[in-house]
Amino acid sequence: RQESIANLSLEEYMRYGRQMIVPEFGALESQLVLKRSKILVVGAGGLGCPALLYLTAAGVGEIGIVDNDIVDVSNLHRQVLHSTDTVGMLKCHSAAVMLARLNPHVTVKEYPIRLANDNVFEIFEKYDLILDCTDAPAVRYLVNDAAVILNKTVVSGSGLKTDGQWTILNFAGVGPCYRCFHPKPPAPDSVTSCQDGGVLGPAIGLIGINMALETIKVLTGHYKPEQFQPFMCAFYGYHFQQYRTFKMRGRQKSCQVCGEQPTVTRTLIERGELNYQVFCGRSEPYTL
Amino acid sequence: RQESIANLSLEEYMRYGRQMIVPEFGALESQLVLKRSKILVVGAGGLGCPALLYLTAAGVGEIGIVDNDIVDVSNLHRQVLHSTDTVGMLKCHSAAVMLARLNPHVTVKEYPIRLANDNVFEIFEKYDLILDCTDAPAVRYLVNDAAVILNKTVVSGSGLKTDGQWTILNFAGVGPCYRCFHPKPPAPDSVTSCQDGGVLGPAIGLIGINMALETIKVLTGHYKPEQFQPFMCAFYGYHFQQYRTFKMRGRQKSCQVCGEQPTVTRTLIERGELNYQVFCGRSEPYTL
Amino acid sequence: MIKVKVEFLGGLDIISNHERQHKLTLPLEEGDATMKDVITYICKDIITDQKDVPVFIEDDTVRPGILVLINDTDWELEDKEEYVVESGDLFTFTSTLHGG
Amino acid sequence: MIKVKVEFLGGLDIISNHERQHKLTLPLEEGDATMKDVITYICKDIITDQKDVPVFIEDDTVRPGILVLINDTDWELEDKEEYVVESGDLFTFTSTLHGG
Ligand SMILES: [Zn+2]
Ligand SMILES: [Zn+2]
Repeated sequence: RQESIANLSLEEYMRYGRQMIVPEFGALESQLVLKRSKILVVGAGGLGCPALLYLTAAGVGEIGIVDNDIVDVSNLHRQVLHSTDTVGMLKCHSAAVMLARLNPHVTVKEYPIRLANDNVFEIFEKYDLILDCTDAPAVRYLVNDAAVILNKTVVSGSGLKTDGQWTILNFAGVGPCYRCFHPKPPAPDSVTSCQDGGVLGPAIGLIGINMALETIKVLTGHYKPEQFQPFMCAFYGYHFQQYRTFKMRGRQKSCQVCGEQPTVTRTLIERGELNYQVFCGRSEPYTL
Repeated sequence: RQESIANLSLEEYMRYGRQMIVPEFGALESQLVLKRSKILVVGAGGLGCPALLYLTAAGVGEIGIVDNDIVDVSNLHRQVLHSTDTVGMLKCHSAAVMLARLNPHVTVKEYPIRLANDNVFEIFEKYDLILDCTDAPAVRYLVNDAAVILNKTVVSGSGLKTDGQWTILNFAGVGPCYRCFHPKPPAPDSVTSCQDGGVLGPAIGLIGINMALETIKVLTGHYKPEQFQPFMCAFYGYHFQQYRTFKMRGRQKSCQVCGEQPTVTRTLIERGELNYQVFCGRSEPYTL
Repeated sequence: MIKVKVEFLGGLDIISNHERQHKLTLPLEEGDATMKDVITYICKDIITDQKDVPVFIEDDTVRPGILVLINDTDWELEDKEEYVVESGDLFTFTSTLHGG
Repeated sequence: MIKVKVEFLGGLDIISNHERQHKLTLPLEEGDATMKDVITYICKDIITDQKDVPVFIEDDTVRPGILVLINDTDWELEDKEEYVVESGDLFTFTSTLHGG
């Protein structure tokens, strides 16, 4: 009987009722779309924690978490899914335990591995949408290239200190990708991680929550391929006009991965012929 | 020895290191200011949960939580401090347990009561700053009036469906207050709660996190009384220009509580001669 | 003829068929039109159903609970109804929200 | 003389004494000045220490990793260096961030 209410149990109906009555969301149909969706969150840090919290709360059916890092006490001011008693635990496991308490209807898969050329395709293939919550250009290019090649939309965010940015990449296979915006990688001396440069918890948290909202909007069909306007939102936490929305270029014909004559291919990546560390000019390997 | 590192333990030093190196934050001095601060969060719902999470993570010394409501399964899509196994528990207690796990250095005080004319002053007096995370105009006017009379800054947020707003009220006893912006209460038929009108989790969560960031900026002295520019930020989650910053009026001489000839006084409130339900034209009592 | 933009945000678009952004042409000369005229023409030309006018207007001005912004600035800082309209102005009306 | 605004955001204000917003006057006539001139005058008049120019410029254009916006629109949509400057334009330069 309970299962017969259009594939939601009575408990799920009660749990999601307050979002299903929001007209822009799209009622029961959108809730069922969320339940059928599988998304992958790459990085369970300052961006991934709030994104995971709100997407689990909203009832996405399956969520994968890729992170091979361990919870450190220096993460806790911003990585609020973890706690003092999970210091030393794998982040993807610490997160999964907390998320199961919040919403047992969501299946959480843990990938305690470093995303790399030889595993990215087999993991991404299982998911409908990727959230890029990583911390370095090399892995951001890897996430982008694999997502474009597999035709997955990427919701991408980043932050540092008091500022942040977010956007939707390769939307429905028609929107611009990370390489359309950034054909050349930044000089290594201009790249700073949150661990090195510092970050305020709510500033990076804001970006992660915005990514959760954009993910819900993508999954439930708010954005249409024929009407999609490429954008980048930017947040400057200590500026009077804190938030800005920039109108961005569309997909570039010259793009090396999504353009007319792509040089970046699955074979090239899988054979290791594209070395993302070298491409980004870094000697040390990235960490998430 | 550990305590001698300028009143932070080595563990706290490591925990807060990544925010102390952010130049705008203000280093060790600001961390010590946070540790000495006492703030009160009125309402542990859709706004209060993310605000509490990030302010606890950031190391505010003492946080009081006022909420007499019980966790319901219909809250969990947005009130992410609570969980399936705390359904039926008082929200202030459910929140306090989770926050203690996140950061044991923070003292959390629970007030499982309904804020009212006869208790608001004795509670507010103990705190430096108030976060208004409530859900109805009657209690918003009560919070405002008591804070103005006691000279406390209020960080105020609100939301509904896909939209939200936040601002700083009565900043340092010089900024405009809620009555400066809204001398007349809205007609009851134009007032909708999240429980009745629905709300998306990340949309209301965003407002709560922004409130946490503004609280940190107020406590650490980013805003100066002589330079403060009154503002209201607004968020429209399904609009291309999602975020707007509006430049707002200053303190109004004609304001009934912060103006030159105030008619709203502590005596009037405490004696019950100002009935906020009647003022806001509602027959039923508010809930947080 | 003065061309301006009008926005209804925060749920106020219920009075204009859920359209949030509107172009409005005032049949007046620059210098002659005030905010009061903008409000008059909004009621006449933008509000779809005249039964909805009381959602927007009360006691001959904008209803309490609706914030009025002229080019993103509180109209209280801009002379309110007496503000002299310029071509290209953006008038934003947004409901005050109360939920939490 | 063309008066425009220039912003350095996302940490890029390190090249201008941590000032984020600048007014810039170009000693040129409207129609004659392009984005290329804006960049030249930024290097000359706004960047405090000439040693910081390579943080902003590489291979004769804006360095990879810096997003360029003309009135909040990606300069790629506005002819990039060839964009013809108008009085009142806002030029935003913001670092791409990578942290998470
Ligand atoms: Zn591309
Ligand atoms: Zn006042």
